[in-house]
Amino acid sequence: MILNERMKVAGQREIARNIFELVLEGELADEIREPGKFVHVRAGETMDPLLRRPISIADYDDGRITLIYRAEGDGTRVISEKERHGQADVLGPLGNGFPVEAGAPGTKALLVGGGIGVPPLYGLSKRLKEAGVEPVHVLGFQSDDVVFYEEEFSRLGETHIATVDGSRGTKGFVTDVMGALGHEFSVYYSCGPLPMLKAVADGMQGTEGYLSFEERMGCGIGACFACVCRTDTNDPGYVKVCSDGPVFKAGVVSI
Amino acid sequence: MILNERMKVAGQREIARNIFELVLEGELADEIREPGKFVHVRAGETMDPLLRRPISIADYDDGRITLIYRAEGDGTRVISEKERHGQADVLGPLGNGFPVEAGAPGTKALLVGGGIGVPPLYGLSKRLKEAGVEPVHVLGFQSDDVVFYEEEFSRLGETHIATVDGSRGTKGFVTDVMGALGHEFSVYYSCGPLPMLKAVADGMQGTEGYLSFEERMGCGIGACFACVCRTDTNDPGYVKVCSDGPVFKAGVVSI
Amino acid sequence: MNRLQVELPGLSLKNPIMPASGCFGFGKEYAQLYDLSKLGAIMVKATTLEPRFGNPTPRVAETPAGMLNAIGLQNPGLEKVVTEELPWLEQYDVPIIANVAGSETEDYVAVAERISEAPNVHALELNISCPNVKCGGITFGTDPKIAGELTRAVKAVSSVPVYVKLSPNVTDVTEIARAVEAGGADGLTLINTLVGMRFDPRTGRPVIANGTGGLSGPAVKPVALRMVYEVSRSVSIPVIGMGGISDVDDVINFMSAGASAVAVGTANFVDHFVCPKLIDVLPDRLDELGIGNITELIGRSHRI
Amino acid sequence: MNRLQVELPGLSLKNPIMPASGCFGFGKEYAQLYDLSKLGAIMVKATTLEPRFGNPTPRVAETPAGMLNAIGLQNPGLEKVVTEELPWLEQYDVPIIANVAGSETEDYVAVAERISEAPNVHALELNISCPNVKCGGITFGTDPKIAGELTRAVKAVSSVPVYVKLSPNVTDVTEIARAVEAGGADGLTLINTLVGMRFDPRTGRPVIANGTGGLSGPAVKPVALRMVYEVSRSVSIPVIGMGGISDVDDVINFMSAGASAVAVGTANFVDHFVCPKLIDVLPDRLDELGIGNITELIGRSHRI
Ligand SMILES: Cc1cc2nc3c(=O)[nH]c(=O)nc-3n(C[C@H](O)[C@H](O)[C@H](O)COP(=O)(O)OP(=O)(O)OC[C@H]3O[C@@H](n4cnc5c(N)ncnc54)[C@H](O)[C@@H]3O)c2cc1C
Ligand SMILES: Cc1cc2nc3c(=O)[nH]c(=O)nc-3n(C[C@H](O)[C@H](O)[C@H](O)COP(=O)(O)OP(=O)(O)OC[C@H]3O[C@@H](n4cnc5c(N)ncnc54)[C@H](O)[C@@H]3O)c2cc1C
Ligand SMILES: Cc1cc2nc3c(=O)[nH]c(=O)nc-3n(C[C@H](O)[C@H](O)[C@H](O)COP(=O)(O)O)c2cc1C
Ligand SMILES: Cc1cc2nc3c(=O)[nH]c(=O)nc-3n(C[C@H](O)[C@H](O)[C@H](O)COP(=O)(O)O)c2cc1C
Ligand code: FES
Ligand code: FES
Repeated sequence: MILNERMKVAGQREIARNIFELVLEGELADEIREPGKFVHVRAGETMDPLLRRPISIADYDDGRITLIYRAEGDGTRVISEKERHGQADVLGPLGNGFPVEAGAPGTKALLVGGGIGVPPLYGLSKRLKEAGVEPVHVLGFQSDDVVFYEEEFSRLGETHIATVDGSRGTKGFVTDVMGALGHEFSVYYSCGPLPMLKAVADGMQGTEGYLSFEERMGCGIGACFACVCRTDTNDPGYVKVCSDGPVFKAGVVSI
Repeated sequence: MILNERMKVAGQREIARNIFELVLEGELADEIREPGKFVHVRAGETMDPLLRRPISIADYDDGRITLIYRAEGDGTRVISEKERHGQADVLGPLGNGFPVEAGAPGTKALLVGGGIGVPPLYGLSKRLKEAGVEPVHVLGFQSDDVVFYEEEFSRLGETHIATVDGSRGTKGFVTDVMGALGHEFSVYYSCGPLPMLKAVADGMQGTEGYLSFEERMGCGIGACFACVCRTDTNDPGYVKVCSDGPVFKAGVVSI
Repeated sequence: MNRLQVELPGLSLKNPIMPASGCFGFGKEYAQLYDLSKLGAIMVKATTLEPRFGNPTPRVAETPAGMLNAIGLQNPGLEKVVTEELPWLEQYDVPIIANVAGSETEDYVAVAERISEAPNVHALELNISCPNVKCGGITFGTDPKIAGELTRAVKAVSSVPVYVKLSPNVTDVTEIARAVEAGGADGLTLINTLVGMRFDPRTGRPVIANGTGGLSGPAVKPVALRMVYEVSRSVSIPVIGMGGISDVDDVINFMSAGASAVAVGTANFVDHFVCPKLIDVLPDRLDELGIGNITELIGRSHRI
Repeated sequence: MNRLQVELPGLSLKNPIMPASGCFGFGKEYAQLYDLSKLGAIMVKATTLEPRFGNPTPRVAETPAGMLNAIGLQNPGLEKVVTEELPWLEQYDVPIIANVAGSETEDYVAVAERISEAPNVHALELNISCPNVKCGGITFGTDPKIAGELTRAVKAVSSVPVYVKLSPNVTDVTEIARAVEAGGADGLTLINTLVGMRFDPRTGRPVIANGTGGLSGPAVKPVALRMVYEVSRSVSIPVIGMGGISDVDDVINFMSAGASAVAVGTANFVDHFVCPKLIDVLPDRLDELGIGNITELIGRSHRI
């Protein structure tokens, strides 16, 4: 069920430059059935900033959710000022997440994330591992100072970092790492900027894959048609990222 | 000099129902030369609420100012959420305050305040006392639960409370108390709602008096002509509350 | 006696609160959140004769206390709306106001004729004011003569009362209001969105793919209130007011300005439960203000 | 070479930032806060032939991300402006743009003729768009023919270039823009305020004593940007853009939309040092965006 809850701020910290990890407590956490869903967060209490901000659920557990986000614009900056014991107005869980069951136990799954597309892969990786699937992570960032959760991912499985400027891990893009992996994957999952999703899907052609998309949102629940993407099939010819996605099987959304 | 300073919040507490006492630290405090001036406070950091809120300086001291205000609308409610160690964006000191020197040492001065007009009288009373003038206070409130600073005023001089519903002190208006005082005053000072100012000025005809006015403000410094009041004289026929006032000699502003 | 009850042409409203067109789809999504029967009415998404995909994305952008949208009237088309969306809504005890859009008079007429026959459609809302579509749309809403003629043509075929939705992007909104009243409109709804833009400082380009978008939300509320005030004083048909409504005092103020009921658009994205909340708190607020029946509010600013 | 320098008819601006008319008086108050010579120019308060007291109070009200004002052109009148206010401003190295208002053509002409002779007045801004005065004002700004004629009459007597300030309360702002261009205007300034209202829920009455007021501030920025974009594409005289500007990216965006310089109004009340701050941060922001000279920004959205 979708709840609108004033969740309690259990903690917030800056884990990389302008990247914040926010832990929230509330009943909403117990409504989450799969990784990759998102929540719609109201930044302040006044009319500016006005719209909610969609943020992926990076991790969830008994009564808690973790969000990891970049504080950049007006809304996320306000969110980043929330302090322990404060509250956050959250709507969720929203959308459809990653199908964990797409990975067969005993096989390997490839998880490819870019920048602020990395967070939802963390919850996914945990669930895959629990389900007996071995996660392999390829995480791309701009530079060393915005890399986060390398250790957390490493604890779950093989983890490769790529940075555009080479200041950590492989210099270049996630695809540069992917080319040299030499594993067999039964499934892949990816979240990040559109060009990255395209490159990943191209590189993984033939393997079952799931991609998580971003679009500007209004309502976040499917009512306003702000977040549509064209599909390769014709009826109705589009999907809504917020309610049909954000995760789609590779090949559904035209990219 | 008028400063625009991010003052440090040294403390904030609710001293009566929805009435807050906010203590701020900063250089601005040392620019204050007389009681009854005001500051223009920005509530939040975003564009809503937009305008600054004019609030009288209730008290000032080495490096500190005290504001006492009612949290009622959108802006003051945001201000009331400021916590110790936080900051407040303050412009001031602004306007012209009460002339302490109008009270001759050894004489009595009458201070009449109503509701959120009471705060600036506190700083005034302190300065009068320091100057050897004996302050007598008549303070009017709606009801018992919004009375504040009775003790603080009592420490400085004779203090009478009137409440509209009779739940504390005299039942009725400040004028009901004033009628029965039986002192001689060399000067009177008043701040509160317009009908009260009018009644006070009428009752004190013949005595030198100073009244502090309120008007909706834009700039707070005299540039926008939002806060004009008509005067009884003709050239130019008006005053600006923000820069010519808020305190005017009784008789200047038409009421 | 229900003190929130308002009677309007075709609409017996148990309360004056309804979601605005385009902000509530055809109700399905919000039905996951609360019982739609609670609402005074529902203004459903604009329906055109043929299905429309709408504009390229980004279609929305945030602005100070507001948002821009250029959805471009995406909708599944008349056929699907009449055979799927509206029948689904019949399970709720709530009158539907069908928002009718088109590129030419014939489109409007065709949609109006058919959609007005749906059993739960109690009124039409003629959308002559959408700023986000190339032909038709806004030109109908800025020329009094054309607006009046379109109203007349639609009235001739509609089986239910016709409300005309006015554009705020005009020099004199009362002129259009009077023209559509003369054309036979049973009521008016206003305001639609103001045309606006936002730019990306890095590229220098508009953020909305369509270039311009429609501005809505609290930012436009002062303009909406002024137009509701002006229009309600210059016509004798009822007005449904909207534009930035998000709290109970907004409802009070729009009605004081002259609205007989109100619609809530953008606020549904900010607080998804805003409509039922407003309905719940209205009686208490009326008590505080010493108002017995909500209809006493309507146009009270004109009387003082 | 000063990379912030902009050359406009009559105005050699050391930077494109100036306070907007009515938000800065005649400069005296802000001169207590910073050196006025820092500014690109100053648009001083509207001047009318006779002194005006203006409207009753309350004259201002806050709205979401905006404010309403109905000052009513209060000013000390032409005589005092020319003999006291403008001479006082001569101590600063800053061109003055005199905002000229009136009720009839003759008033505008009389003020324009005399005020344009003041040595520090480098341009006039014809205020044909003030929504807060009973006669004149806004009607001049909503009728293209009248606007064009007034421009011609004022041009005939002015010793300095004439900019015309456009109202946003029109169906087609480009129509007025073209009419005043044809009337001989040397430049345009826009937008003035949008007409709006706010009500008091307790009384049901308007908060502003005048009833309606002019809406300004960040709330109107999307409308202002759209109009600057539209107008700058449809005329060949320069545009000074304004409406809700409060940060450096707003300056960038107005110039990208087509403005050659910008004015800052309401933001002066929120951050009294906003103008000098914008001037200080502009070069850094240009660096970040890879822009050498600020003039490269002007209308870049039209080129992509
Ligand atoms: C399904 C989904 C999941 C997301 N998960 C995460 C996450 O886990 N961590 C994270 O850091 N970011 C995530 N994002 C991106 C995040 O929503 C934006 O970075 C954020 O909304 C920007 O807000 P702002 O206040 O910083 O920027 P502003 O510039 O103030 O935003 C203005 C408006 O644009 C929208 N907007 C701006 N950038 C984006 C964007 N990239 N995607 C969608 N809307 C945008 C905002 O929501 C707002 O409405 C996700 C986006 C989507 C759609
Ligand atoms: C010189 C001066 C000194 C003041 N000193 C004090 C004080 O010491 N303590 C105190 O509690 N109040 C004081 N006030 C009143 C105080 O400014 C208002 O109560 C406050 O601005 C209301 O803001 P809000 O956010 O609660 O209300 P909102 O309704 O959100 O305010 C909306 C707008 O109206 C203005 N406004 C609303 N009420 C008033 C008012 N009574 N006077 C002026 N502007 C108003 C606000 O400033 C704002 O611009 C003073 C006013 C003036 C002019
Ligand atoms: C995303 C979005 C889509 C809209 N779609 C329509 C529409 O299809 N038909 C219509 O008449 N109005 C449409 N509108 C306008 C609203 O119905 C309403 O008139 C306007 O948004 C002002 O109200 P608000 O400020 O409460 O949103 C839309 C508004 C938004 C924000
Ligand atoms: C209090 C106030 C007074 C104004 N007075 C005038 C005026 O005298 N003449 C004029 O042309 N514009 C006047 N304006 C309009 C501004 O110059 C400007 O066009 C408008 O406010 C939009 O800019 P902003 O959003 O930056 O304030 C006034 C605006 C405000 C807020
Ligand atoms: S955000 Fe409204 S439909 Fe997706
Ligand atoms: S508030 Fe601007 S002149 Fe007083």
